[in-house]
Amino acid sequence: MSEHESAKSPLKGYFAVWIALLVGTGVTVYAATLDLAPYNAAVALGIATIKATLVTLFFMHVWHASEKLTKLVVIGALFFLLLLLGLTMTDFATRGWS
Amino acid sequence: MPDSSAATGLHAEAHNPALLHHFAEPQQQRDAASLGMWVFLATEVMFFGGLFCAYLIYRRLYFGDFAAASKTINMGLGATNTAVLICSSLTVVLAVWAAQTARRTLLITSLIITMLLGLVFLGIKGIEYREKFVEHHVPGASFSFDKVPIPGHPGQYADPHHAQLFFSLYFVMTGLHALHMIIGLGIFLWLLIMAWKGRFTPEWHTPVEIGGLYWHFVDIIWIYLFPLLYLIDRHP
Amino acid sequence: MPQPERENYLNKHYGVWSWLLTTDHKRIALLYLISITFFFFIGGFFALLIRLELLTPAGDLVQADTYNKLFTMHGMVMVFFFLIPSIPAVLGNFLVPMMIGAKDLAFPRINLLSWYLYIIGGVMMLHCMLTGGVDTGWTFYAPFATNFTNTKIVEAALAIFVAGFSSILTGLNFVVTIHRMRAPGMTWSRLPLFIWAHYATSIIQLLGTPVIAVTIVLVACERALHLGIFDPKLGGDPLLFQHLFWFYSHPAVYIMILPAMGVVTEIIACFSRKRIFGYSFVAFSSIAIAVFGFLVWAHHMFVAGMSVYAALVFSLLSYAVAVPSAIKVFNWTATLYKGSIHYDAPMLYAFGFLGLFTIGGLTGLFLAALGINVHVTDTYFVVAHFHYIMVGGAVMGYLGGMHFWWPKISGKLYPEGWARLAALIVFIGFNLTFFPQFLLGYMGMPRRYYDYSHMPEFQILNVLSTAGATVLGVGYLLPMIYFLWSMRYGKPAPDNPWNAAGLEWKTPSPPPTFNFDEEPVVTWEAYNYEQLDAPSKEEVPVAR
Amino acid sequence: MAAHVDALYIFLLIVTGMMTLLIFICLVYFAARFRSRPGVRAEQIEGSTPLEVTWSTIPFLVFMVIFAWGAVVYFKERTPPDDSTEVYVVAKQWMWKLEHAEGQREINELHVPVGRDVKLIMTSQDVIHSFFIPAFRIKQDVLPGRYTVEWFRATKPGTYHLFCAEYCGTQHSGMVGDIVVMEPAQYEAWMNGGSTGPLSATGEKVFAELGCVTCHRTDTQGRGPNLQGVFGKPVQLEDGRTVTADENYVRECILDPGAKRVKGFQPIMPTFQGLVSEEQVNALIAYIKSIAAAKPGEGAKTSASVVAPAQSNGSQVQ
Repeated sequence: MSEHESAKSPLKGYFAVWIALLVGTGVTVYAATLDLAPYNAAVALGIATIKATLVTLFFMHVWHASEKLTKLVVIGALFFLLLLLGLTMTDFATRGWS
Repeated sequence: MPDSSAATGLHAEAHNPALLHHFAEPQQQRDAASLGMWVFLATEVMFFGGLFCAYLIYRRLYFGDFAAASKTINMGLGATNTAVLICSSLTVVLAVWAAQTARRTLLITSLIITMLLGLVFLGIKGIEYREKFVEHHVPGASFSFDKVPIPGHPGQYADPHHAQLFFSLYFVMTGLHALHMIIGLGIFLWLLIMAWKGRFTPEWHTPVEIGGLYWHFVDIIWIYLFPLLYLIDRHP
Repeated sequence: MPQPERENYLNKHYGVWSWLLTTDHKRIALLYLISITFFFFIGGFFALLIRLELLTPAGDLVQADTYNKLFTMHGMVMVFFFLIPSIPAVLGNFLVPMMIGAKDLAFPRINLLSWYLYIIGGVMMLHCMLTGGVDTGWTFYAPFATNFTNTKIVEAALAIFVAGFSSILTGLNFVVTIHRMRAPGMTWSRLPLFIWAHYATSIIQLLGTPVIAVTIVLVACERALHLGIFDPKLGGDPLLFQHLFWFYSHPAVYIMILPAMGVVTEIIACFSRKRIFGYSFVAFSSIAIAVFGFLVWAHHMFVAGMSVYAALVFSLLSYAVAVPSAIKVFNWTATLYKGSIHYDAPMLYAFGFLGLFTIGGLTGLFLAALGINVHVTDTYFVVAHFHYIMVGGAVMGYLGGMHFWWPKISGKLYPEGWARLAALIVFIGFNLTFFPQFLLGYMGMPRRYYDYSHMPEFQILNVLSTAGATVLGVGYLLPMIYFLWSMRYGKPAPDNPWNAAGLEWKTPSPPPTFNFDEEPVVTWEAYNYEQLDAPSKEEVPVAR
Repeated sequence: MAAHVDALYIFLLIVTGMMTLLIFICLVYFAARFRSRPGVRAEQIEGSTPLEVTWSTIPFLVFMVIFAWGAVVYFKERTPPDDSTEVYVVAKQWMWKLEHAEGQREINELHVPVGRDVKLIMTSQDVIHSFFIPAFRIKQDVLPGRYTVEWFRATKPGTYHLFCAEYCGTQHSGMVGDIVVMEPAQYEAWMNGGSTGPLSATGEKVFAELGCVTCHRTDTQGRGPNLQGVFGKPVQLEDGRTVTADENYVRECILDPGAKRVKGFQPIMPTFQGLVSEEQVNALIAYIKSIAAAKPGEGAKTSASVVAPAQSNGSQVQ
């Protein structure tokens, strides 16, 4: 894993991501105190997803260090998770339309 | 347990003691280990996925009561916990980098800091649980949640049953997350011992990488738990 | 020709600890074989009691709650402790490394842990059975299981929780092994289809089992603290339980049938001396079944109070998942065309599988059609449908596989005559048991009834079904007897008794501890029967 | 109803029968024709993509036909006609309690006239049951805490089995009953035998007893909304959503008033959860339906005409 690390040490990259994550947390907390009515949940989940992708890509070295298969496993897991959430929602969302 | 595989591994390739007998060369073993961990993390995604699905549906059904219940949880502690976990993710990445570049002191210090941050996280979690216990918000017989207004609907009170539903999901999700955190601490303790004995070399430091992947995953779960559970409806 | 007493995985180490602490995938496979056969006969015994009870309309063999416990335990033991582990854990563990030319699975110690988890789960289930059992049906639906019964649900659920992890770890081991440890030259298109089937099974085991693990955690919390997660009076929704339960339990039926498909593919190719028809289509249909299997779970809930539009969506998707299975059946039949077919015992089981799986699959179409599902769901039609797939498909495949690879596993040949007789008895007994249940189902006899004295007209078919069950019981005893007999008195088996293609036949049987004396290099295509049958080489003595 | 399902069943039987026959003939023929004969070697056939494509698209098209037909039958089966007579069903652990709109109460028996659409509005007091009449090919799970609906029209007089199809405990197999379909004349005779006045009358009595009338008045000064002419029509809620006032909504308002509060009214209605039995909720809903037709301000016409017996009839089994 280490041989094709970028020439200069990746420390700068890690600290940048770290700062971004902390800022993200702050923004989420601040956004929650605003009254965005319907979009509150969407904003919160959006920021959380950005943070999660940051951690996955850089901290877990999915961005450049690992090979195609790891990316496939990550995307596959998310696909099946969305499957579970999405198809269950088809039932609960359409229950009122009798 | 007699490590029969290590003994029989010797005659295969003597120079690397850590190479298990049934792998052709170290790169294959490292790839196998990291693929194994990634696939395990996929099962964990589905494990927490089931909980998120239950939470999503009940939040959609009883939004007002969930908002009222979520308002009683201490947001400040939750935010600090998130920051704590993010810092621990940073120290984990440093540890992995240190193992790659044979910086033994940095490796050991960052492992220790990670474990300390993990303990801080569990401490804050303990304070939160005690707070809930004092306010009788722990689901079960002693649960009481009457006359709590629903945010945004003055005069309307939350239904105690639905609030208990929120708290049972809250305790199950954060409890399982804390359990995974404890397992993570166990792994890092074992990593610390092996690092102390100097077992990790730039060629072979797979356990540190694997431990790092697991820790980052536990952090990602918390990154989603925090907004979903704590920040439903915080505007005044 | 007498085999010189050569060192192999059976006689390399001796003593109890060499078995209980082994990390050799072949020994772990045998450990699984023993524990699975034990649970198979417990489940089978319960099945016989159920059938005996239904001989007479009035419930006079056992009381109501005993009957309820019988069918629940039959369901739980058979599904979680026999069908799900059977082919992957026994034949899969033994053959996956050998077929791809590896010395062992990627994580041998995790493989041993997986067996121990299975045994711990099994012991918990046995203890739960002996101290009162569970009477909720193997599906332990929400309001009844969580609030209206005080039988030992939490203990049975935790047993399944632990056994679930054994299944996850086996899946994990297989995926990593198949990806990382193939012998040089063993490209994906040269892999035997048995490996493709197990790869698809592992995907389901990995992505499905955790969801039922979470459901069990929620049920345990609900029962321990009366939280109301699924209790409608406290705001919970029983349908949510059914969604989470069936999200795993439907793909679980594909965990049970896919390995059997893999076994049958190998057997049909070998005994018709032919390459499989449309190799890539059969391979990708396994993966398609694994992925589509996750889209269709709510066809178990059409009448459960789900919204009409969701039922539409799931019915449509259920038809999409039927197509890959149809492709496989057509390809198997096409493989027989212009082959030179031998009728050894494994081939009889493969024919049995083909016939019964076709009927099972097609009755699935009845159940997926919304209009008919309303009438036939929760009746004996459903019971017959899934027994045709599970017993007609998975168990036939399992027995076929056991016969096909028995020489490789034990180094001994089983008695061919007895084996063909057993195959015939199983086939006849099976059809006699379950075909009448299709008629019973359409006539409207509901499931899980211990006393149908209110509708005596169902008795004749039930008597037929019970008669079939006894024949089936005898049919299952025979293989166990002559397999054990062959361990002691069987003729020693040559390396490749069936002259089959595949890396596992290139090594002596029983194989040495590290499977291959020298590292195999694969230079030939998947099913190269033309090279194997080529007259130029001296004809390998095919044992009869 | 049964005819449609049977037609689809027979169609499917033919299709799958042909498919099974096709495969079995191939199996037997290939097995016999290509037996291994000494000297004859198998011919290696790689496979043919066009053949594969054909035998995956053709079955898929056939499946789509079956799916569409099944969906049509399902929709017809799931949408009860508007004018059907209503029967309230309460499933309890191991018995069916049925209640006609006209007030008859029955246990495990349902008398219906021939040729009339009957709509069953069902709920359960404990676990999930399932109302299954094999002869009419209908089945619908009965869920606790919610109404599920099922309908049928009997075309031939006779007695038909009624089963509980969802496992519900020890006496699950004891929860059987009969649907007695009678000629209209016989039905009328049976009706007069045990009538206790329409369910809506009992509903009106309960409406008064529980003090609902103090807030829900027929004029506009009431603290609660005037319920006349409300049932079946859209209702504007406090948080902006509009909901059609169907059985489930009325039931939720009784048991959990805060959930969907009507626009412009204070949330002072207490919850009746645990204070009111399932039968009383059914009666209240029947009453609110009965005043749906009345114009606001005009006295509820049912209360004047019926002679409400002072005490509910003897046959009520609690």
